[in-house]
Amino acid sequence: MSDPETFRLEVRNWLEANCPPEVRGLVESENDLIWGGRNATFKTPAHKAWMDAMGAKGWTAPEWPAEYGGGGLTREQAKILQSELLRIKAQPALSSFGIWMLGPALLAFGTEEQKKKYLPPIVRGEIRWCQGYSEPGSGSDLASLQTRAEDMGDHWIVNGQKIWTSYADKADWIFCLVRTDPSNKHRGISFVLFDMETPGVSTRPITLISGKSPFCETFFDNVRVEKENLVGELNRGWDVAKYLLAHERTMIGAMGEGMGRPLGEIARDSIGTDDQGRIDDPMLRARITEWDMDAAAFKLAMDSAVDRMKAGQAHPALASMLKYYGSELNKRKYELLMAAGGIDALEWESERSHEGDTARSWLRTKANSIEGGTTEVQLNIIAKHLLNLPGA
Amino acid sequence: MSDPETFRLEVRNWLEANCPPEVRGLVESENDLIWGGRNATFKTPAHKAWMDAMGAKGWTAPEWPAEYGGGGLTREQAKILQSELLRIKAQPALSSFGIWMLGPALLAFGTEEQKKKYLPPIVRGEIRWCQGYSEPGSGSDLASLQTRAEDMGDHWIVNGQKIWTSYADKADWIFCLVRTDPSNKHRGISFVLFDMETPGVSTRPITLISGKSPFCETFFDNVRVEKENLVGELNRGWDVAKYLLAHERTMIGAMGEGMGRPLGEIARDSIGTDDQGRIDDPMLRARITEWDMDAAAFKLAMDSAVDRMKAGQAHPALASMLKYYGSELNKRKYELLMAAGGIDALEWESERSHEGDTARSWLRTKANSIEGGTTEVQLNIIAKHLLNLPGA
Amino acid sequence: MALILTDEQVMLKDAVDGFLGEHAPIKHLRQLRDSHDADGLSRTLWQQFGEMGFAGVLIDEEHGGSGLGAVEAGVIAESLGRTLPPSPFFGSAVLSASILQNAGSDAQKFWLSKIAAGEAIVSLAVDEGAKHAPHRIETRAERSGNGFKLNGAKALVLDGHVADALIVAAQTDEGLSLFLVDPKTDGINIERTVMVDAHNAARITLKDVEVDADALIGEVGSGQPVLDRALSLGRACAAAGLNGAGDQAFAITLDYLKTRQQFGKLIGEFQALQHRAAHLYTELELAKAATLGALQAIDEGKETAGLSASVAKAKAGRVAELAVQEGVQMHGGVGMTDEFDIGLYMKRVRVLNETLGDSHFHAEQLARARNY
Amino acid sequence: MALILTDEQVMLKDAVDGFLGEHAPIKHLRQLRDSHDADGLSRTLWQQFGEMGFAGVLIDEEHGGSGLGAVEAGVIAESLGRTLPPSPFFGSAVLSASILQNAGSDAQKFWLSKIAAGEAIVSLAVDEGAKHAPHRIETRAERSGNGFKLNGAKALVLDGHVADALIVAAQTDEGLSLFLVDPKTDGINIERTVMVDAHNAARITLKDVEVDADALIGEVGSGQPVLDRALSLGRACAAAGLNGAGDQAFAITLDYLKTRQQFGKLIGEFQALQHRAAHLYTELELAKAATLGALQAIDEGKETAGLSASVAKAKAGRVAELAVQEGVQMHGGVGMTDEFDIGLYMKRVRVLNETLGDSHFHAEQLARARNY
Repeated sequence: MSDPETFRLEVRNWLEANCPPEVRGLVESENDLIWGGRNATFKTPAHKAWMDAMGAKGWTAPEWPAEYGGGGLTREQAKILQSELLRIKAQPALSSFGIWMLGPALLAFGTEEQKKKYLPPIVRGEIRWCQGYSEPGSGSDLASLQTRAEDMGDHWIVNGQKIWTSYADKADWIFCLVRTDPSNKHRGISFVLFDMETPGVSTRPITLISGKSPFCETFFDNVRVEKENLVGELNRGWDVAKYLLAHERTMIGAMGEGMGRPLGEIARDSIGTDDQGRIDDPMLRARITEWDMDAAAFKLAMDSAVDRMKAGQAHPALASMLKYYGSELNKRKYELLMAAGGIDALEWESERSHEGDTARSWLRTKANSIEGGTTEVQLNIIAKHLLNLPGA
Repeated sequence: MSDPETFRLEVRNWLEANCPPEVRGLVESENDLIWGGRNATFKTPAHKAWMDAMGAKGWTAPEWPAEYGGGGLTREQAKILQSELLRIKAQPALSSFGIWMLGPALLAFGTEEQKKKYLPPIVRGEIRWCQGYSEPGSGSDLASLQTRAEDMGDHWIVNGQKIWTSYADKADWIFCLVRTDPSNKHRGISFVLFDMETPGVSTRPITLISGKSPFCETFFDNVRVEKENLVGELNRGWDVAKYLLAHERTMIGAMGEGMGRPLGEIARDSIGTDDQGRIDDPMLRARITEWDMDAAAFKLAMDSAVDRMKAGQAHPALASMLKYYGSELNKRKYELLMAAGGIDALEWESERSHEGDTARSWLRTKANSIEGGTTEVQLNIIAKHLLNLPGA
Repeated sequence: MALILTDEQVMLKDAVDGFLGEHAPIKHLRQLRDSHDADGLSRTLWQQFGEMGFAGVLIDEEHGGSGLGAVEAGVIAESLGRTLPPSPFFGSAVLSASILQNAGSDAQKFWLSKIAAGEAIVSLAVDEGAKHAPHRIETRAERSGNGFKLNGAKALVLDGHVADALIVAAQTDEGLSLFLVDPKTDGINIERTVMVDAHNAARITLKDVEVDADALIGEVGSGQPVLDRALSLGRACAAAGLNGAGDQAFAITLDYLKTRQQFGKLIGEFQALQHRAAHLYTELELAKAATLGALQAIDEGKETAGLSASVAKAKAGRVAELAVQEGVQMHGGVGMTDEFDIGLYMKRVRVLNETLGDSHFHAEQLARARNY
Repeated sequence: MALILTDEQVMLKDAVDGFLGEHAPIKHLRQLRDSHDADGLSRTLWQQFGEMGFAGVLIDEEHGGSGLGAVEAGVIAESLGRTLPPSPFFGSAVLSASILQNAGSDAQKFWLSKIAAGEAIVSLAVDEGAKHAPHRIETRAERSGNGFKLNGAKALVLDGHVADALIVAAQTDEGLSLFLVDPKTDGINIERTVMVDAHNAARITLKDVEVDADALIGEVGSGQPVLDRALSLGRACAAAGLNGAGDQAFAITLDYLKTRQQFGKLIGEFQALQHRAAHLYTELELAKAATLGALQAIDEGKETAGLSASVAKAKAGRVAELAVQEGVQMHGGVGMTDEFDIGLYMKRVRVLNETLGDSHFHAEQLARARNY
């Protein structure tokens, strides 16, 4: 293995040769993202080239083993790659639930065959995945899910309905929690994979209060799923799901963190200043400052949690704490942004407002404290696992 | 009955003749209050004269029936009396748990004999009462009380301990909840009266975080209580207690309301102003203003509740709402007062700080959301009785 | 005055609730929004408001109104907050009617009968920048010939894109003045701004707009007290609208708490949610008391009525925000979908909070009034 | 630098906790308070602090200290927040030691060894009015003969009534200057102020107090950066003290939740209390991270260290307040009694919050630094 500085130079040279100018600079819209998949669309041919090049190197999943198509990099090398990508403002070569969620689950719970079969196409962006967890009747109480997988010997027949399946209408395959034993709530759930083109699968997009959304309702009507597509043990899919939820929580907690201009500057520009140069709305100024203080402390708490994780000192339930606070903080931020924007931020369709960008983002944040486990569920987890309160 | 203006003149003339100058002006300390009782002490002889004169008229309990020593006034006349007392800044002629709490209970639940025996000495300030409800083991769960009254035929023998008995060390008699049936939680409690000089009764004052307090622990060691001293039915003392708690809650909710100088003025004097004349602490100013807004709204909510009560439109649980909000508001007020006072408000013993008046009052307010039913209990009551939430 | 509605006011409330329940339940708003209605509101509904006497609540009988007071206007505004129909009520029947009633010439008062009949929409143009700042109006009216020439830009002009007449607040050398202007006058440009709540407003620019002297409402430079009076009334009615929306959001949330199951229980059984609901209920009671207090103070002509209106608007804004935030959160995922109504209340509350000064603005008014 | 304590720092923490648990548990404070101790603190304990190396944590080895950093001082301050012994640590070992270490003459540094040994108490006199306002010091030092003449009044001088030396911040024509003054000098009047938390401070008046030129710490007019540095360090350590107190208040409250029964359940089983406890836990974690971040920034000499200290002090103040308020409330009636410890934490937190600027002051610092 090359020493860090040599590796950094190699990366730099390779990126110089392979990262097209079209994929450099800030991600400005959903349009800039590369999701891959069988029916992939790309903003420009350069976007496809960028995905293909990175995928071939395995650098879309830098730390996954090379035998499964990953980059096979060490933690340190992956950091170098990350910093070099940042240096040239390279946009992500692949956005993928396969990489963020299914991959880690397969690496932890999958069989050798499953890893060999599913991971490489994920890395190369050939197959796009979606996640089938929530159901209309099971929100916070995820384990109460009812989508039924009936044992037919060599396969299951799946019937039921999922909700909040992001990009289900665009995904090729789904990883999905199904009930394989109705008599046992937590130990009657299995984690299975199947093709979204299987007969009996249909989807319907959900319109949110913020407008169009990637979320869908997904319906299963006598869908055939092969037994070999079970991940982990039969009836132990809940373990896989919990493992993935912890991942997701840390991700959502970090949402919005460190992004964009300081709130107070936005407010100052929108509202103006008094003759002491202070934002000319003392009450809003006070609330923004309080938010700033909390956000600064939260950023440090995030850093500290990461450092504790690395040092092996972090309780797994710490993710719930960050998820809770981070999502509430982001909601507060957008309430303040709406107040700062005032009348201008109320517009919903005008070009001036970028089709109501602020208002739609504001409404979208309201889901932060619901998705990936509600605030109430996180507080329950903290009470139970970090505080050991009775009956929690 | 005389017409209102004639009555007002009569009151005014009588007060001119009977309200000594020593009892006019703001009540400045506990010392100014007149509590009466067998061992009464008075700040001046004029204080005694004032109590005696008002007591003889029955105007210490203006609306109680004259046959029980009360003033026998109508609602309207009582208001006139009140406004005339206010006009000349007359201090209360009698502070009395007998008038505030026991009296209403006796009027509602007592026998004719009990009313005749107990009410007149209350009106005249001859007998001072204390309240024996809470016990060390039964805080919010008042009905779990354990003080035991054993049936001995014509009398009970009472054993147990009470806590938070205000002025137990100075009171002549106690009205007290005792357990007469251990097998039934709510319907095993009786409301009894007895003399604090009965053998076996002892008291010990409680020191609070704010310093000395009127609260005591009270111990009953084989105390004999006559059967005739039962108020209401046997084992139905809980009804009497609930009736009184509703009274108490409205009282505590109103505590601190409308008293003293505006918070912001106190802060301005303590902290100074910026060159726009604003309190030179923008963050504290914002929080004080928010408090002001809430306090103004709360005052109107109190008024509205009173008006609804008069109109017969008030749900009894409204008192819980006012108690909840009022006590939290008062706590917030004193937090802000401490911040406004800053270093000066930290002193505990100096003359300059009137022996730490602000700090002690601040600490004392922390009990507002505990005494008379905790904030948590009030919220439970609102959830159950006003919102009809399941399982509340 | 007792802080409760009189029997007559309760009857009015029942009448408005009944009427809206039948003619403008919340799907009325959805239909207008989803059909991309060109007006964004129903003129038919507005006429019915006239027929029912709602549109003329504040207008004297001489001009076809019912000559009632602020409390009655607040009752109607609160009901509108419960079913959310886009309506010229707030802009025309409250704000503009107040100005015309108090300072309009006989000729200008012609508009009052049109408003009372639900036949005309008269919009008030006050705001200019991102935030409500009626003490800093920059639109100018210079004397020109017999009349005036107006220049400036206005925002959040309620129903401005369908207005039959505009009232424009502008600075003159003598102070603030109000002008009654035909929206079709040369130099006026009106841009409809579709808002997050699918209610109606416009941005209006005025470029060398020539108006006759008789466009002036009252004396030149005398606009401030007339405007302030209308604003106080408008704020108290907006507070009532916020209470209606907050109350209804809370009601549907309570229903949800009593029907949705999780972990084998109704979610309304969870004590943490119970306590939050109890707190919210209490806050709503405070907001309603503060609003009724302000409306009564206006009717009684109290000097402190403006300040009471600020307290009501600030408190109602905060509380309604809490109600919709808790509402969406307690609904969970479905609260985020357009299919459920709770999100409509969240959107409406945001706009009402911003209208005529948000809770920060009014808290600052309170601080200044108390000399903090 | 990772945002966790190093192994050495954890060892120090264990050592301090162990020492305080043995020699200064919370009954130490009660004894001093209830006996109306004339000093209000134990000189013996202070000497033991010297022997253990705690008093000299920030003092270089040359002067008998251990030459450690801000993080280590914060570790000690946090532990002191847990058992609440009145101690000159904060005033002498942090504030005064920082000033003498950074700007003292060789002769003045003599006091460092005395502090490190736990033999001397050196108090810093900064505050004057009701609130911390180090940018508005009014105490004057006029040149007089060879030296200076001091006039002014100081408040919240920590341990000022038992100080062996005073450091006085005063204005000169050249700017802010710091003076090392013998408290027995003519014209100095010291009044002990017994505080709500039974910790120690004094009010000091200076009337024509004559000091020699060598009383000056550093150059004349050069006091501001030296003072600022000490204040930042002091604020970060006060934040650590607040965290210790908040943490311990939370710990004893959690214990209570797990033992107290009401309505046939442990009160910790009630979900409303569980959620409030979980929220508080989260806030405490934030406060601790913010404080460690500030202490590390000071050790690293970052330009933004002062601002980080403000964030830490503001956040820790708010959070510790919440911790003690929830603590008393969740204890119910017994939380109000002097017999239980929770009230002692409430009192201490109030004083620490006020010391070197409360959360409002520091939030305002943040707003100004960001040019809001």
